[in-house]
Amino acid sequence: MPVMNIIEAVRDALRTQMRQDQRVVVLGEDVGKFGGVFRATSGLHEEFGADRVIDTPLAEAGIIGAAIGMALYGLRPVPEIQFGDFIYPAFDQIVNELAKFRYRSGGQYPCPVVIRTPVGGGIRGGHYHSQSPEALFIHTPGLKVIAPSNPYDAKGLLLAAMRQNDPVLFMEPKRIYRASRGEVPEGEYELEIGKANVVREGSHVTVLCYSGMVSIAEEAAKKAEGQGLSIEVVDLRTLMPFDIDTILASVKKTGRCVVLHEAPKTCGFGAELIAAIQERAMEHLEAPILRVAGLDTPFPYTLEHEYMPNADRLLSTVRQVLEW
Amino acid sequence: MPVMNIIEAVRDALRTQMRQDQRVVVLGEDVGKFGGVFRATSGLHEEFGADRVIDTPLAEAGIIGAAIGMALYGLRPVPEIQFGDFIYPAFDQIVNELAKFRYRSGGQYPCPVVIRTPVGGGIRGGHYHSQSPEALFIHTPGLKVIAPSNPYDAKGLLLAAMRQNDPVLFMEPKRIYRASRGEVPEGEYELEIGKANVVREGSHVTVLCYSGMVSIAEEAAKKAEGQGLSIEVVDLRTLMPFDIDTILASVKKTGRCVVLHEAPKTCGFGAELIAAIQERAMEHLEAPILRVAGLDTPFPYTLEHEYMPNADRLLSTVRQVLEW
Amino acid sequence: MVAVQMQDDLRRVLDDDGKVLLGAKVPQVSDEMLHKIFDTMMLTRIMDDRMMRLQRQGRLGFYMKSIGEEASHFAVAPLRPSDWVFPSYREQGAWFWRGYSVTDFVNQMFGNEKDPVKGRQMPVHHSANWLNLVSISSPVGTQIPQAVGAAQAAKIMGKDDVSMVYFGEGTSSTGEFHVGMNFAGVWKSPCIFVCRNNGWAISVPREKQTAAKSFAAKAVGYGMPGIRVDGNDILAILQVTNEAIERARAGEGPTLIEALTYRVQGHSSSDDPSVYRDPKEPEIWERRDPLARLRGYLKQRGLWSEAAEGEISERHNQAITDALAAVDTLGPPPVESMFDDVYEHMPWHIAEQKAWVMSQERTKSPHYHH
Amino acid sequence: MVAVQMQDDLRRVLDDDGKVLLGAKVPQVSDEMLHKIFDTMMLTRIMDDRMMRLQRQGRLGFYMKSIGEEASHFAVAPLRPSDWVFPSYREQGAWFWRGYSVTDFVNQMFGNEKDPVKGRQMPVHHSANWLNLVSISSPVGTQIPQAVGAAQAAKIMGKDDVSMVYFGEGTSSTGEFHVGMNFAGVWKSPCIFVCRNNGWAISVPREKQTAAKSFAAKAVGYGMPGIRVDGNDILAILQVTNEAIERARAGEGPTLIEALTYRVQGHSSSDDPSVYRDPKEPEIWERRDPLARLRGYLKQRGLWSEAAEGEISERHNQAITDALAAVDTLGPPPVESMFDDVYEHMPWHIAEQKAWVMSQERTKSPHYHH
Ligand SMILES: Cc1ncc(C[n+]2csc(CCOP(=O)(O)OP(=O)(O)O)c2C)c(N)n1
Ligand SMILES: Cc1ncc(C[n+]2csc(CCOP(=O)(O)OP(=O)(O)O)c2C)c(N)n1
Ligand SMILES: [Mg+2]
Ligand SMILES: [Mg+2]
Repeated sequence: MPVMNIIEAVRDALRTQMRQDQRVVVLGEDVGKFGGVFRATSGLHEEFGADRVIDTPLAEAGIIGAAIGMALYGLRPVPEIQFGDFIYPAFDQIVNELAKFRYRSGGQYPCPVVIRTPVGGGIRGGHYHSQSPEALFIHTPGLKVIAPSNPYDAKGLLLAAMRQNDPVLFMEPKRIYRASRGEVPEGEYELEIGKANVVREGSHVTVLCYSGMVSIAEEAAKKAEGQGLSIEVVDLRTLMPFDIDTILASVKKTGRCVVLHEAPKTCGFGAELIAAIQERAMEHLEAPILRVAGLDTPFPYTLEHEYMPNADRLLSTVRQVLEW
Repeated sequence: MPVMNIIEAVRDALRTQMRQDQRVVVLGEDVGKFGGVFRATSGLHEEFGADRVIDTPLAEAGIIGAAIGMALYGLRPVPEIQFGDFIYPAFDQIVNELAKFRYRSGGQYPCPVVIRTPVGGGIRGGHYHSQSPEALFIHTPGLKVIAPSNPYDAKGLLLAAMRQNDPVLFMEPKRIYRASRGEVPEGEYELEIGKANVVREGSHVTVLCYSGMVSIAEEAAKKAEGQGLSIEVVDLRTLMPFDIDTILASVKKTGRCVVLHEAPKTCGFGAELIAAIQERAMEHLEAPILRVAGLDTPFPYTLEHEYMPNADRLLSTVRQVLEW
Repeated sequence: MVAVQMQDDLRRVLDDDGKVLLGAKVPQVSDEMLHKIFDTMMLTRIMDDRMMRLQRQGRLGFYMKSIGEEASHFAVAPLRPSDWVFPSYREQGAWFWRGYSVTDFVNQMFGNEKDPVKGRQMPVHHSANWLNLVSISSPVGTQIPQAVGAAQAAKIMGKDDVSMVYFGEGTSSTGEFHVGMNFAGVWKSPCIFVCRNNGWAISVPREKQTAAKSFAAKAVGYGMPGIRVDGNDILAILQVTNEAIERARAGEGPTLIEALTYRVQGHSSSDDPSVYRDPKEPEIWERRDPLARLRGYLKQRGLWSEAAEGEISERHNQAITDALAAVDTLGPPPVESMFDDVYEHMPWHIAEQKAWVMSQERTKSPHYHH
Repeated sequence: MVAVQMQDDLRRVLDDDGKVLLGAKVPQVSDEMLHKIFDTMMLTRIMDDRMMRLQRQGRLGFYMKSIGEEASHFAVAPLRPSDWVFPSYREQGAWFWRGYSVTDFVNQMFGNEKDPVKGRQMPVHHSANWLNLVSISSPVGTQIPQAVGAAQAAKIMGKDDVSMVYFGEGTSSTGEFHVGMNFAGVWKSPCIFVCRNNGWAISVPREKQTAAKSFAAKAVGYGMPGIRVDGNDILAILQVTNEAIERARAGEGPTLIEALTYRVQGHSSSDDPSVYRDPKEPEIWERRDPLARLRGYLKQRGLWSEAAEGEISERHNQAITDALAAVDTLGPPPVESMFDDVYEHMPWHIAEQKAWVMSQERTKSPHYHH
């Protein structure tokens, strides 16, 4: 099997699906000849032409608005938002339009648009090239939210996203775009949307994580192993709908849980996971569920590694939960 | 003391502060001669003139963007967004600009803008005149979020908001704009931002609520009283920063808690409250904390009263918590 | 705003009485089409009246009239059924023209179990995918880039369908107007932008929306033609839309049409225009009524009779009466249906909420009226 | 794009060699101002070079050059200190002109403990409230309505300050451009919009941003004058901005200025333009270099000498060297400072997070470089 990084896996998914399905088009800022600022669409313009790999004017509301219209008419647009931080000019189109089209039309107008966007910090991007806005979209009924952590999942989930009929926000972990490498099957395969992955079994505590934080959790788990501490790492992969069964099974087994994410802590997705777990499995909990998350400040530049969660912080919190 | 409804209290706060502070200006769609579609600014145009009560073109991004510039230059703008549902075109200006101005400029540029907007359902408004978007803004570091439930609080908190130096989202419960009436002091007074109010003491269970849901909680508490069930109702009033001390004191006392809000349940503010409480007071909890919230669907029209939380649903959930 | 006659950049065919202006080019329109337009315009006006009366009686939650602006609705008349229309909330005539039934219309008003959108949205927020009429949403302007996307999709897929999108002059102030127009200009999308300049955006007069000389002038910024047309002159409307559709279908790109008209009544049933505008203003415009002008034209052409109009009026009134009678027998959509269509397949958390709600005591929606 | 000379709606004063064009009106500029502009333009270019070299050496995270576009930075020259400027990220000269120091500039690049914005933002995101230079943010266009708000605030407060706002031609595609321009038109705000049309938005050429004839033409849609100026001709820039500022101060409202220039280098240090554009294109523009043209003009006026330029160059290089030397002694901002300025007063939850972070093992920021 070929070895790819995440960017290559995303590109491979796009190419595979575009070859299969004439209706798939890619649009966004710099996605054409340039192939995207992260090169995720590189080569697609040459292969599929300017009609299917479309450089747009600089306007996110236009990109998503047009993608909606394209989807209504019968295409399968896969717009790119250059950075997750620049998704907000399209916020109204996403939360008031895209998410609600099927519902508000009584089921008449499905709107299968897959929005790809790189998220997360750690690339020296400061305030505006580092954000993790997933909670805003998880809170919006009608959207699916997918956040893969590695090349295999990225390709399998992106293919699945492009083949179903609901709008999807597909968040790509830009810090490890190139650093995360692994075997990726050629051609088609799909991963089921809504299924988490227990990437590492453990017995003492469950760590729930996704996107760029999975490798941090794995690093911590490895370190902990040497200290006789067994951490189960669950990669959620899909955040909406999230895989409550796998989560509950793990937490019931370990009795303890820590949630790890990059987005600011307050009102982040971690809060929902905690609320959902304690609603359903409180009797299994031997300690409070704690969060290791981004701080409740805007994302800083120089001190970004003080801002972001890391393996040490995760371990210290895991210990807190174990000692509770 | 005069008796006012919420609209009158808001108007009174605006008028009081505008008389005191020349820097306060009001801007938005239809806020001028018409006095706002809910009439919150009625009479202000006559008293303060078109320079300080400004009808804008139809563009929320322009309203907030201009308000930011005004605040930077030295005014104290109080923009109105006609319905909370229409705040999204201004989302980028609010979350990427307004919220971050002080921080990103190293403290050089505070940005004291108070955004007023009516929120919540129950007025036959369907998808787009009923939403409760607070969670999106609570998740955004740099904003304060205030959600009064009655005229007295509305005036006191709005005055306080206009006199401090951080950006505020001031959410007004439109369903009870006129129905909620009460005594309101003339002239100036301030309520402290960040302080919750125990509107009804009780011993069996704590209900945390805010905005239009407080009256629902009170209704339920009254009903429950006859059944020998003692509910403590805490009106949070400020959602960011929320009053963790009052919340913990109440939950520690009762040992049980239900959170009530109108916004969709998943990733709503209730999740944060639950996470925060169980992190700090798990040993005091005798049952999981449950939520009664809006459903995870877009807000419907005909069936809005099936969608929205009500006293019966709250009571049934309270009983579930008690019987756990 | 009032001195329409004096604006020389304005396309007109008919004078205020429906007589063809000296030297005006009358577009090719069949008698049959004229009849159908008159018939549909009558229906639109009658429906407006009946619905507004119901609203005033407290039987309907909300309504938005379009009286005085109806001619602009028939910009859709020269379209083919396969073309797409992205309406705003004030073009009832466009819906009827394309075949939306009185029954569907009325059921949508009541949000009942037969409402095509299942009681999900407020009155006047229709959707009819079988007619390529796109679901209306309240946030203004959002439909503009969407219409461009649909138009461009047709082009990409090698079809010659066009899109037409409606919006008010107030909506030209939104960012969505700009990004939609700009994309269409750059892409040369087959999209026709119809700006109904009815002078008011709720309480805000058009002078407070833009300092531009006209709304049509905004086309300059997007490299497309901008045409101002008397929005109460059905023949002028047909003329300019014919041209725009032809251009679009020929691959020559988009057109902005400003239809100059007037919002004779309040913004909606919730509005009270006496607070903010001179009650004399509408009177002037009533003299330029598009229906009366069309009637005048038909008369001159010998295509109108009192009897025929009586028949039309009676037929439509009866259809509405019948639809309303049927409404009395209809209930709200089933509570279970509230959980459908959020996604194609219901995810676990919505299923869980559905089960819970159905197990709770039923709320009787206090404002479900018959 | 290349044939600037042939565009007759373009304001020019100097030819490509810095000679005054036949019949051109030379704006009134003191020799002192010309000297200072030359001096500051030199600094801008030298700084760009030095910073880019540091970036290439891996000592700096990121940089954005403005070479070839510097004349447009001096649109701020005719402003008063009390006027406000809302920059985008590519107008270094405007900062230096207003008094921003080499030391502050360099410290901001490194985000160190002396960075005026406390290491909060990426390089080239300055802020200087003592100079009425507003904090730069990355999302493009957001500053446009903000600048209008500040201009309007001045008007409301009875002051005659004006605002000037910069943005690229790509940014004219955003909704923010539209809403800002539109508000300014309606309000007649004293705001000057400077669109640096440098031909490219990262990899997207200007033809893909708009189908309009020019960016200045967009002013029509907002009822304000739109002026195209040779953006590499400092005298023309001063001429048109003088006019615009005069109009604004006299209460006559806003102006849109399109400064036609060219992005000679990549978008930023992360960009590789060879992937998307003909490497010959920049060469043509280098012949129109604004610094060389200003030098040419000064020479003709007897205001330039090699020695003087040498002194300027040496002085600026030395200042940068000194600032860089100081940088070596400076650390990152204290970790505690990361929690300040989210709000005026630190709320409990941030205090709690601060205490927790400070109690954890210190992370050594892996990319804090000296
Ligand atoms: C984004 C957004 N902001 C505000 C509103 C509230 N609103 C509804 S209609 C309207 C005025 C629209 O005026 P115009 O575009 O001229 O259309 P008209 O009503 O005259 O047909 C406003 C402000 C809205 N629906 N959407
Ligand atoms: C809202 C937003 N979308 C996308 C980006 C990414 N981006 C940064 S600069 C840029 C191009 C800007 O081009 P232009 O406005 O012409 O300015 P220039 O760089 O040429 O000076 C883009 C797309 C951004 N910063 N903000
Ligand atoms: Mg209007
Ligand atoms: Mg550019």
